[in-house]
Amino acid sequence: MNALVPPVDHGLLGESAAPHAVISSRRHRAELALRIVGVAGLVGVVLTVWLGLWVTPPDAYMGNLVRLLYIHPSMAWDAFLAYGVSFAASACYLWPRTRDLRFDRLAGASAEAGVVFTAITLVTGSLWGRPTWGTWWVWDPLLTTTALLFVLYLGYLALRKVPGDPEVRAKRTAVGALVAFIDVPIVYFSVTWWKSLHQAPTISPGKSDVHGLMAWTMLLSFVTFSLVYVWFVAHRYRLAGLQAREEAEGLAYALAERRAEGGAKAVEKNEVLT
Amino acid sequence: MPHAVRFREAVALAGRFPLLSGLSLEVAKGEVVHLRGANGAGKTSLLRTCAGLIPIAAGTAVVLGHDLCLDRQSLRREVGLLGHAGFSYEELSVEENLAFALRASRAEMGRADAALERLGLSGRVRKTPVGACSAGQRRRLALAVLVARAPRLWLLDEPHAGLDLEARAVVDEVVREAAASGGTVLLASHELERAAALCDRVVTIAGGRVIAPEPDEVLDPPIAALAGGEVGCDVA
Amino acid sequence: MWHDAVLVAGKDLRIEWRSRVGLNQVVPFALVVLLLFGLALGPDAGRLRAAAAGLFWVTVLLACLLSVQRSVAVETADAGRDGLRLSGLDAGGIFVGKSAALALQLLVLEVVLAVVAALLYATPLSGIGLLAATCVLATAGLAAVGTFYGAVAAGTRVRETLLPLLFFPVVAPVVLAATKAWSAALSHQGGGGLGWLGLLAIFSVAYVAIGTVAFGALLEDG
Amino acid sequence: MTDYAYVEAGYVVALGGLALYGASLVARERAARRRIPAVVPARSDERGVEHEGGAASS
Repeated sequence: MNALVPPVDHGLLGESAAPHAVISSRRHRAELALRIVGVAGLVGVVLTVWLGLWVTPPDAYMGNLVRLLYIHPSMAWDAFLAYGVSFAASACYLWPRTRDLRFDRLAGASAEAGVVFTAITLVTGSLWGRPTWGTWWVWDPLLTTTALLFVLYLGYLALRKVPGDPEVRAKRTAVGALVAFIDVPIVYFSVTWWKSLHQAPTISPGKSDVHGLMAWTMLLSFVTFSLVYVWFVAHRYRLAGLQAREEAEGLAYALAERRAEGGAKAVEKNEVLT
Repeated sequence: MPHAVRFREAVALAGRFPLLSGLSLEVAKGEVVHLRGANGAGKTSLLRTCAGLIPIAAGTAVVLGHDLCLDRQSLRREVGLLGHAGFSYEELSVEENLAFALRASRAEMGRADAALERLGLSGRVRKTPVGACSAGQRRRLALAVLVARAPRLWLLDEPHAGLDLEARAVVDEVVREAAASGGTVLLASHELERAAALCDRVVTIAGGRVIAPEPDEVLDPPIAALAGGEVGCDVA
Repeated sequence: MWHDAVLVAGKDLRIEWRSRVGLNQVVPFALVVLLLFGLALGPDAGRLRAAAAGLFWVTVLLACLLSVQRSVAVETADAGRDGLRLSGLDAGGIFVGKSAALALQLLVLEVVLAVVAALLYATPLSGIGLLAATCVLATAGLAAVGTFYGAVAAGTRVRETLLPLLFFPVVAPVVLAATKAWSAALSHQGGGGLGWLGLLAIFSVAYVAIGTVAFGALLEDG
Repeated sequence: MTDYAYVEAGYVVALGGLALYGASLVARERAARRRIPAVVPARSDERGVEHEGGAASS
């Protein structure tokens, strides 16, 4: 049977067909850069924790709670960054000239990281809110928008998991991402307005004057967690590439098998019509 | 001679399963081609691909001048597919379904009555909701839509299946007329004698590819012998 | 496009008229939900009255989900969506047509529900103009998003479960804005509702536009 | 002091969540790499990538 299997082009599903040597050296450089990002992120996290929990002073108004300032806002920032990247990648996929399944993988990778960061944002925000406002949850515009964003992108990830032809799936999810993303400003606007009619805006944390070291620690946290985000997306993207390759390799064999099925039957013509 | 259908090493997929595995086929305009092959060989997939329902994953496919990789939408009004399912709405009557299909494809309404008449759907059946129609009547309706639309490329998937003798004769007549008026026909069928009488050429498909495209295969002895014993194959 | 939209809308409405799924199933379902809300919130008339607008719109949303599923089922009954894809109809036209038919059915449903909600929750319907305008704009948005995500989910084997997950978060602003507008109208503060009408209009216009443009991509390959 | 408990909980959730997700990524990637050679014989660049995949769990 295997003797009948013809060689199948591995470039079938848009995998790069560049010579191996080129791929290898490029891959190695990317690999090195990614590892540097990973190490820098890890060092940054350790530094942020050390500065945040031990070195920086407690705040005059918020006391020790101010230490949450070094993780919570940067998580929220990463979540929004992730959704922005996901949206941009989806738009690139939908635009015919830049249509490439790599953009689809990037969109998925970034959205998944975004959901992780959003979940952490919600939990840390709640942990901050309890001692500050006396309640785990307030219907604050930002909180409400973030929560809706979370479920919106959970839906997007569910849509991505639906099996199907890669191109079909990519187009479907890209359109879904577009629709979801357009919802974000509308949600934010409506929720803000809704709240403004109800009660005075809640105390926004971080209003108190910020100590120099505190500002630097906060800045560090933004850089650090952005690096972590980059590391996540790069790895998730690579994983998606591997999965696509696995699918394509499986496909190459399915194709060969399908052809062999015809080849084998052609030999004994009497069977063709049964 | 310009081609109505030209496939070169076309691959079409359903998820991970290759429906077409590098199929090459050329059909000239005005030709009537009989597609044959075992169940699962790829006949239906080929017809559905020609109708623009299945995207091409690799290779090239051009149907009536439309490249299937680039544009499948504008092809739709020019081809007619008679598939296994009827594409009809159960709640609507036979004539309403026909009218909807014709309006949708911007075809003339003038031929609607004649088409219904011809397929024996002109009496009481005409006002019956499709949900209450028999399988054979639905099949007739699907064919009536095609007859009224008169597409340039006819894609007939087992057109005789499930029909009575009278309607089968109408199918044959329709195919001959389509060919006579310059239409191209791809006819997938297990009824070899019947198809042989209608078609100019036989194309055998197996494993998602054309394996015997040569015209001299038409009267290949083993196949002609088989054709005699093939009558009971119809899925009535 | 308009030719196709009218054709598709007419077809969907005729199917609904024949089958009466909306009338015989969706409307009774919505009435049950209204009753259940009453049971959940207790017999306190004041509390029910305060929540009436919100309960009404959540009920509409749930009924809308059923209507969307029905609208998808009409197309997928016989041969998947091949019929629509083969028909040669313009994708934007299909989207507008199906949305319009869905919106019309929802509007009828809303009228019935509004009357029943007014009785059950002891809330006299005041500011009819604002109530009606809210219904029209909100329904346009719901129908557009519903038709869109109906098509997104239709190509998958998990559409019954996937559709609500995709649909509800996106229409959250519609529920919010429509509820606020209705509350304003019911409490005789019609002026406060006008801004929310604007928001609903923006939402509807945005999603009708996106749907019209992007529906082809979904239908073609979804 | 109770405030500090909230702060600590916040840090644990945030860093724990990130660590868990990072670990899951690395694990999934390794599993995918293990599956691929089963589908097709290893390519010339496979070895290098494999080695880095393991080390990148920083």
